[in-house]
Amino acid sequence: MENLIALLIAAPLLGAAVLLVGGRRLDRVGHWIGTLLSFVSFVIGLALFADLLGKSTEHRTMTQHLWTWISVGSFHADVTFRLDQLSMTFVLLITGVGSLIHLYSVGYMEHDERRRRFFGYLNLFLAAMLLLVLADNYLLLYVGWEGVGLASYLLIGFWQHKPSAATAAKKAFLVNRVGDMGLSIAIMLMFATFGTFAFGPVLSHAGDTSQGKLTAIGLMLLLAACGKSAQVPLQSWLGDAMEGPTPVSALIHAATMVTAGVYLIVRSGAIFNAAPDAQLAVTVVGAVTLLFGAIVGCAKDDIKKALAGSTMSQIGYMVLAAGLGPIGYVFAIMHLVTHGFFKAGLFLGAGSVMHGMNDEVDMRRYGGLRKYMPITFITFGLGYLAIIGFPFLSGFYSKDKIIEAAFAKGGTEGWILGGVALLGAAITAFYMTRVMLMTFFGEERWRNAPTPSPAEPSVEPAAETRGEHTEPHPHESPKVMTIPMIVLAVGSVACGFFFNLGDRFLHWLEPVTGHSEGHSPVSTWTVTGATLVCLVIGVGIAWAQYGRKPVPAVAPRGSLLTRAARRDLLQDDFNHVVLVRGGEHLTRSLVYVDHTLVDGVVNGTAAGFGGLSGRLRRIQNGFARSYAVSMFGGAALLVAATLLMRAV
Amino acid sequence: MNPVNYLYLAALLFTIGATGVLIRRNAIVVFMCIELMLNACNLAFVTFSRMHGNLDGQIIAFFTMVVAAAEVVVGLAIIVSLFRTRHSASVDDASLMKL
Amino acid sequence: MSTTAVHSLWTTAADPIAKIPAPKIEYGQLSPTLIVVGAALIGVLIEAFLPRKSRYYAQVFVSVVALCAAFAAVVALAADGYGTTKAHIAAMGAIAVDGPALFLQGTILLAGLVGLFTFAERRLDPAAHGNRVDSFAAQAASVPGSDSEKAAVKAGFTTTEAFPLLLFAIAGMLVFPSANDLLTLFVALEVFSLPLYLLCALARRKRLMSQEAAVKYFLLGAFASAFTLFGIALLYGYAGSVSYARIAQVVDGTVTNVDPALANTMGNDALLLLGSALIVMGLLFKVGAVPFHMWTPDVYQGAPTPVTGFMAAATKVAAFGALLRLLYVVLPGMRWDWRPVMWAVAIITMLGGAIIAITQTDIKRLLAYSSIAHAGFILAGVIATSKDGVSSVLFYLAGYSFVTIGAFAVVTLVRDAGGEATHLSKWAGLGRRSPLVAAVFAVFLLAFAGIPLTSGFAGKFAVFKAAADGGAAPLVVVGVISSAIAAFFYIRVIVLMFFSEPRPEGPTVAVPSPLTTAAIAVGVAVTLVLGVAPQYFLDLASQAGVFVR
Amino acid sequence: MSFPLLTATAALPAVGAVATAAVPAARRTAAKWLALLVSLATLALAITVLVRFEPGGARYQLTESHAWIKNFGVRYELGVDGIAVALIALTAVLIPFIILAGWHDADPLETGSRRWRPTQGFFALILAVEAMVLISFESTDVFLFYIFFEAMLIPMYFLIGGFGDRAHAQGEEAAATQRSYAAVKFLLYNLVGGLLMLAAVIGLYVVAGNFSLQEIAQARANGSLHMATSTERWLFLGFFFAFAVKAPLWPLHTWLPNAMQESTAPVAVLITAVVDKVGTFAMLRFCLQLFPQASKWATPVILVLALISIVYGALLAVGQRDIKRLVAYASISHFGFIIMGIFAMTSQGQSGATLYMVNHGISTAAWMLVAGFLISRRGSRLIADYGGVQKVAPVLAGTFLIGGLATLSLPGLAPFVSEFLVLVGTFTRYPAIGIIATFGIVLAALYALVLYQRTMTGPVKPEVSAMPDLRARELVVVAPLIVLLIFLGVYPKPVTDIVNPAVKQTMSDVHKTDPKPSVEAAK
Repeated sequence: MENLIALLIAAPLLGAAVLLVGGRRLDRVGHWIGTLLSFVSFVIGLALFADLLGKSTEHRTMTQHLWTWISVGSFHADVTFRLDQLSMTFVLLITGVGSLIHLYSVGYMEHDERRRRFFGYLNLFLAAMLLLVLADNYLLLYVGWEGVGLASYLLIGFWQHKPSAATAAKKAFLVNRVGDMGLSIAIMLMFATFGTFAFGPVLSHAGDTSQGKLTAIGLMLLLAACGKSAQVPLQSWLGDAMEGPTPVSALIHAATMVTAGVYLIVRSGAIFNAAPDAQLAVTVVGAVTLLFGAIVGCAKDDIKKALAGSTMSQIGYMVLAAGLGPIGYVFAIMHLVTHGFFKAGLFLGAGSVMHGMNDEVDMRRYGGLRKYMPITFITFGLGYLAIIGFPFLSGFYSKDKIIEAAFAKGGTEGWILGGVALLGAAITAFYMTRVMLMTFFGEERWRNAPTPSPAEPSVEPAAETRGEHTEPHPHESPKVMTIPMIVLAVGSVACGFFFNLGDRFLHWLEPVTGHSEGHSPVSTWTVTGATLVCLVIGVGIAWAQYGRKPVPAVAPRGSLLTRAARRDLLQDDFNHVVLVRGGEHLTRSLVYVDHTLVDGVVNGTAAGFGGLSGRLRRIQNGFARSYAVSMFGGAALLVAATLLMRAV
Repeated sequence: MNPVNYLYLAALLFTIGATGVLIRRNAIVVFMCIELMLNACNLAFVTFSRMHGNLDGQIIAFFTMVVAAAEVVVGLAIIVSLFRTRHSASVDDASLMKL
Repeated sequence: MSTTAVHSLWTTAADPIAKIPAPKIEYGQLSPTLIVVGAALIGVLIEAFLPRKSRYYAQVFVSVVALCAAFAAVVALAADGYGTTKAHIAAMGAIAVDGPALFLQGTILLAGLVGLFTFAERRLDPAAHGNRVDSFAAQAASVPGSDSEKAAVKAGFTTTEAFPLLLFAIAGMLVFPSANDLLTLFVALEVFSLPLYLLCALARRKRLMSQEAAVKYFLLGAFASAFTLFGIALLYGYAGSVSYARIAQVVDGTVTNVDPALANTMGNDALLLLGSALIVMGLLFKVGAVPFHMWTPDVYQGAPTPVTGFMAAATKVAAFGALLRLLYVVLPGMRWDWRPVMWAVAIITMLGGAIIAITQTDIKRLLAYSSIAHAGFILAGVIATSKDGVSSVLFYLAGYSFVTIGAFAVVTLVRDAGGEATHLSKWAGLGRRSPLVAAVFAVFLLAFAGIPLTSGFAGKFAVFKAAADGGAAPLVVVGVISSAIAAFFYIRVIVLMFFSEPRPEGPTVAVPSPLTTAAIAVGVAVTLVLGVAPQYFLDLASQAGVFVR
Repeated sequence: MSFPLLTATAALPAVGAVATAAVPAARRTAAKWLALLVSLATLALAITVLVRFEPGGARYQLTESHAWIKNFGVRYELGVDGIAVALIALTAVLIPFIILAGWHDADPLETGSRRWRPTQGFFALILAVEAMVLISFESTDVFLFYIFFEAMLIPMYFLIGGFGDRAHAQGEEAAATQRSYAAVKFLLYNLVGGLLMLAAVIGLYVVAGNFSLQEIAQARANGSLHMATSTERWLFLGFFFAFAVKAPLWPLHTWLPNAMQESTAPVAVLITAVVDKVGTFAMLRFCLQLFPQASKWATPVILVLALISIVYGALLAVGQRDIKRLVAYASISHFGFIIMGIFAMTSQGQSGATLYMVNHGISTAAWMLVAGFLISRRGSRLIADYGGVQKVAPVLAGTFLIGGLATLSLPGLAPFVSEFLVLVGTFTRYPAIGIIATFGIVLAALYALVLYQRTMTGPVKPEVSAMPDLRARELVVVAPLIVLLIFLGVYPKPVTDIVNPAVKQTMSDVHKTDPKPSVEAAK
């Protein structure tokens, strides 16, 4: 059975190869090939899942060794896959959501002449992501890790002729590289410490080495996670990543790739458990990002960017949970899965809206769309309820657990983290309600909005090519797009409840991640109550602001905080001033140095000899008598020297 | 009289000749200075011969004279041809080639 | 001075003739020199008695035959073992017949032969009034631009005297390195110098420069030889004899039966030091070592290019031979006095030659300075004072002389209206015009620069190796540094020839007769053979590495 | 006496060079095909070498030994260890692609300038370079190596100075001067290095009395040949300087950008992917074997210089406006990695470095050759002159991107393996240096992607709107290289298996063992 594992990856990889090498002749069927192969992968995943369920808990880890990859001295890296409950969960999420989004894209990318390539990239992403979660050692994981980075680079920049898209893609890759640096250093540390970097030995011996080393490794892993999962301080790329086509945002930048960091931390739980300082750092990063993302989410008028902010903050929740240690791992993953469903759903909904609105993304030019696109409205709404944690929808369960766990951390930390988590819940409720209201309720602001606002240059090209900036005609999207939305909506409604029936999810994952019940200072019900209160407050404020009074079609100047939040809390400006400008100056000065100093020294020496030569040749003045003088002097010197030699 | 003095004389003549070569412009004079140097050498040879009490030195002197004569032949030929082209025997005028 | 001494002197002088032993001359062992001298004399007779038209051919014929015969004689002697086992001193201690002597004589003869080819070249200059002309003046005596010159040109005169002069020079050079007493050394010096002075004055084009070169060369040369002679006198005074063996003995203090009368002069170190310094100075002048080098560029530039080539090659060989013999046979006893001095000379010569050459704009001057730098490299080998040092120098000289003649032969090919176009700017783009000539010249330049697989590299390596072995490592370092500097201007010429656009009014490359072609071909062949498979010649040189005492 | 395989491998291209040069001017195409066939035949021979070589067998195999110059103690000694075999294979593989890529670079221009660029010469020179590179990989005699290490400069010099990009901003005249400047710079830098090495070679002879690498190494090992510490250090410096110039190592690198910028893309590849490897190879073979103590003594400084090269090269690459210069500086950064790996003195580091030489050869070839195709289309090297190419020439853009990704050592492509090995190998012994070097991978991403973004993405510039996509010949050049990159990235075992034993030997030469991990978890 374990021989199937490789096929999980092979299927989409094959798809990518065929689609990218195949060339134009595949334009017709390309998208279907891609979709088919991703479904194949999903089916294999289901088969393996069934097999896993069939087994007893302790035998639920299967590995497949393919070949020895690198072997130099004691450095040994295998291409080995490891399928256990954790990776199984991810496999299902990735292939499942992935397949749906493939399906969705068939409709969404219909008018793009490079659709084949798009599906090739999507398949490439699936393969890389599966490799990431199935790898049995950190180096192989690293391959998948950078592989998804590449895929996201290609997909963000899919509309390469838009400078903004190309820039965003590059930015995403670079920021991720910074994270990857952390991962590679972590691997080196592991090799230097344990002599290996395979999950088994490293995690089982995690306890045997010094605090310091483990903390170092942990922090490096955290850095990696920050890069991939857009956590502060490496979050800046996610907003720009929305330049990519919406399905990409849904799959990569909401459901799967961005959660890889959480996977990494949970996977390396043994290391973090033994390094409390590192854990603390994780929780802090999680908490900060949680608020950061939420605040940004409140200010954005671009529907996708608003959702991106929300993604950031939701992942903040997960990282926070993962940082809590055994009490949080399971819930981190659970929230990850539920989030995968509803956030993907929300993005697809957003995509559907844009699809119907000539790719307009500014929510201030939406409004009252519920009449025109009912299915989208309903699915989006369900996703909305799920994310704000409406009782008995999936978000409600997963988020609650995290908040509880945060309190359960105990001590002041517990209180602070818990408080932050609650606050986050409130803000989440606020900005999601805001999105909901601005998009589907209120008056129809798009009626008298001829041109896209200059504030939002990132208009998708399909619009440009069609050249319509006239009044849009909102309409519901085709079946191929709505069906995935519906499926995801169902998921986001049901899965939370399903998971929690008798703590299924907990028992499923426990063998891998381990679990311990913290002793919460406050009772579960208090937490739930508090959460609901926050929820109501958030929704209330939002309704007061965007439901009661009409929304201005042009964004008001807004408070200092708002303006800052619109600019991602000035984080980009900081990067620009410090890193970009500084870097430019550095390189420019270095180029100068290289030319004048390093090169100059050499050329200078040459010139020096030239000058010396020019001066020396003057001695050769053409007068025989002066030559005679030099001879005479020479002779004198010769004699003198000889005598001198004897003297001394 | 101590023959060493003749050596001093020879050295003196030699130096005079050398100096002449360095300071005089006229090629002929320069050349004569060189001849003077050669003759200084001859004097030295003869003196040494006398001091050593063997004839080698004196014989060498004869050789030197012959060589000097040959040099005169060649030298004058060259100098004269130069003089005829340039209408001057100044060594310093002949400085086309320099640097 | 005591009366007895006077008396004895008187009696010696008054000895009956019978007491003077008849000199015993080994004609067989001197045959190379004798052949050349004889041929030279025949050449004079030819000038005297043959009609103008036929002189050229007669002269060339005689010279070629003589040189080949002489070379054959050298080979025969070497084969007979005179280079190694039977090496001894001939002609009453005047001439040494040993390895270095024979090797250098062979080299000089071959160089002379190749040089002769370039002398005899008559295709390059446009025929004047239907007469083929070589690169020598129609009538050296006639004033440049005068009617008499025009007449001479019209009459198709050529200075065929050049050939006997060449032979005389070669004869002198053959004796120079094998001279075993100071008198012979001096005579040989003059014998090969005087013809060269004359040859310098014989250029057909640019006669003013030619004459100027001759005057400078002559005056400075005579000046130098005067110093040499004085040095000889002092050494004579020091040792009471001019024979190398005798002097060496005195230097080593192993001299027997000192006449008490000579006690005050014999072994007076002041005389020794002064004398040897002055003689060495004379030789350094001939090899063109800084600071006695200043005649080199002017003379090389002014002299007719074939003469320059021959001079640059053969003079160096002969002079270095003599220098080696002097330092290794006469003065090994005072090694510790002259080695440091030679160090200094070698260093300034290498650096000076290389540095000044950088800014040269005339190809002949450039080569002149390069030859100065090379003199420095060879000096490094001389300083080694070991058998290796000798053989490495011999090898270097053999390789170097052919490269030099070849290079100057190529220079004769590149011509424009005013004769040879020696200004570097005119060589621009030569590689585009006539790739072959440019390539050949590039090979020579690379050999000069000491790029591997050329004779230049092998020689340089041998010399530096010997020097390092002899404990002169710093000298080697200076050597490689100056080679690096030197590389710069060799490369400059290559760049000029290959990578820069040819000038519209650029020079043309004359098509030479087989003679010059042969000279160049020999140059290239030797360069490559000595670069790729030097083993045989290295063996030869190392067998010839021992001086007879 | 078996068939002299190594001699044949090196001699074949030499003969081919002569033959190619001899082809009459009119039969240009014939010359091209001849050169291509010769290079392919050489490849066949190289593969035979690869097959005949037994990993884990004797240290030097397929050895040949003949007397050459007795008086200098020089022998004609050939022999290959794993490292040499890998690099011979690399050379033999790359040359056919270089020839194919340069197919039209040396065609005389029908119209306009009277450029003197005989096609025959171009291909003959390339083959000559191949021959010399091969023999210097094969020779186990220091003198023999030195001779070809030096002689190699001459054909390279003419390749750089004689043949440049067709169209040029400031016109042919300016182009010619710049070219010859670059050529002279190249030659002088390397000549100076070589001459200093000559002094060291002579010194080595004075000390050791012969040039046989094996004899000297053995004598050093069993103590029968003792070198004074100072002597050994001086000799080491003499050798290392020459190799560092060739490699090139900061601050001796400035010749490389000029050389690569002015020469045609294939020649640039020849320089950086093939010729420069001789330098790093020689460090590994000669410096470490002949002067182990001195190598260890110099290690700290060299590592720092390598580190500077890595960061400095990458930063300058970011700052370049000229595509080829950018690639050149990227190469400088990569050479920093290679040298760092060599002198980290760990088996990972050195195996990684060797692997790096191979991979860098292939990746640079891919990247640079595509860049060359791009430049030949637009006739400009300036990045600013391009934009939106991927719209009009997607395949070209794709291959260019892959080349760039290989350069930034993306996992799954060959360079990643070697780069990571080098980093790990360095880290285990010098953590700080290892970590700083890791910044290089970020910078690599920066320059590679910036170049791609500026040239390939964005709105289509009018000048490039008519640009044709890759032609069949060009695809034949690029595709195999990309396949190689992927294959070696996924399955580098073939190379590592050959290299590891040799590296183990070198490690024992310098008496170094890998640092042990604090926790033995590997069991």
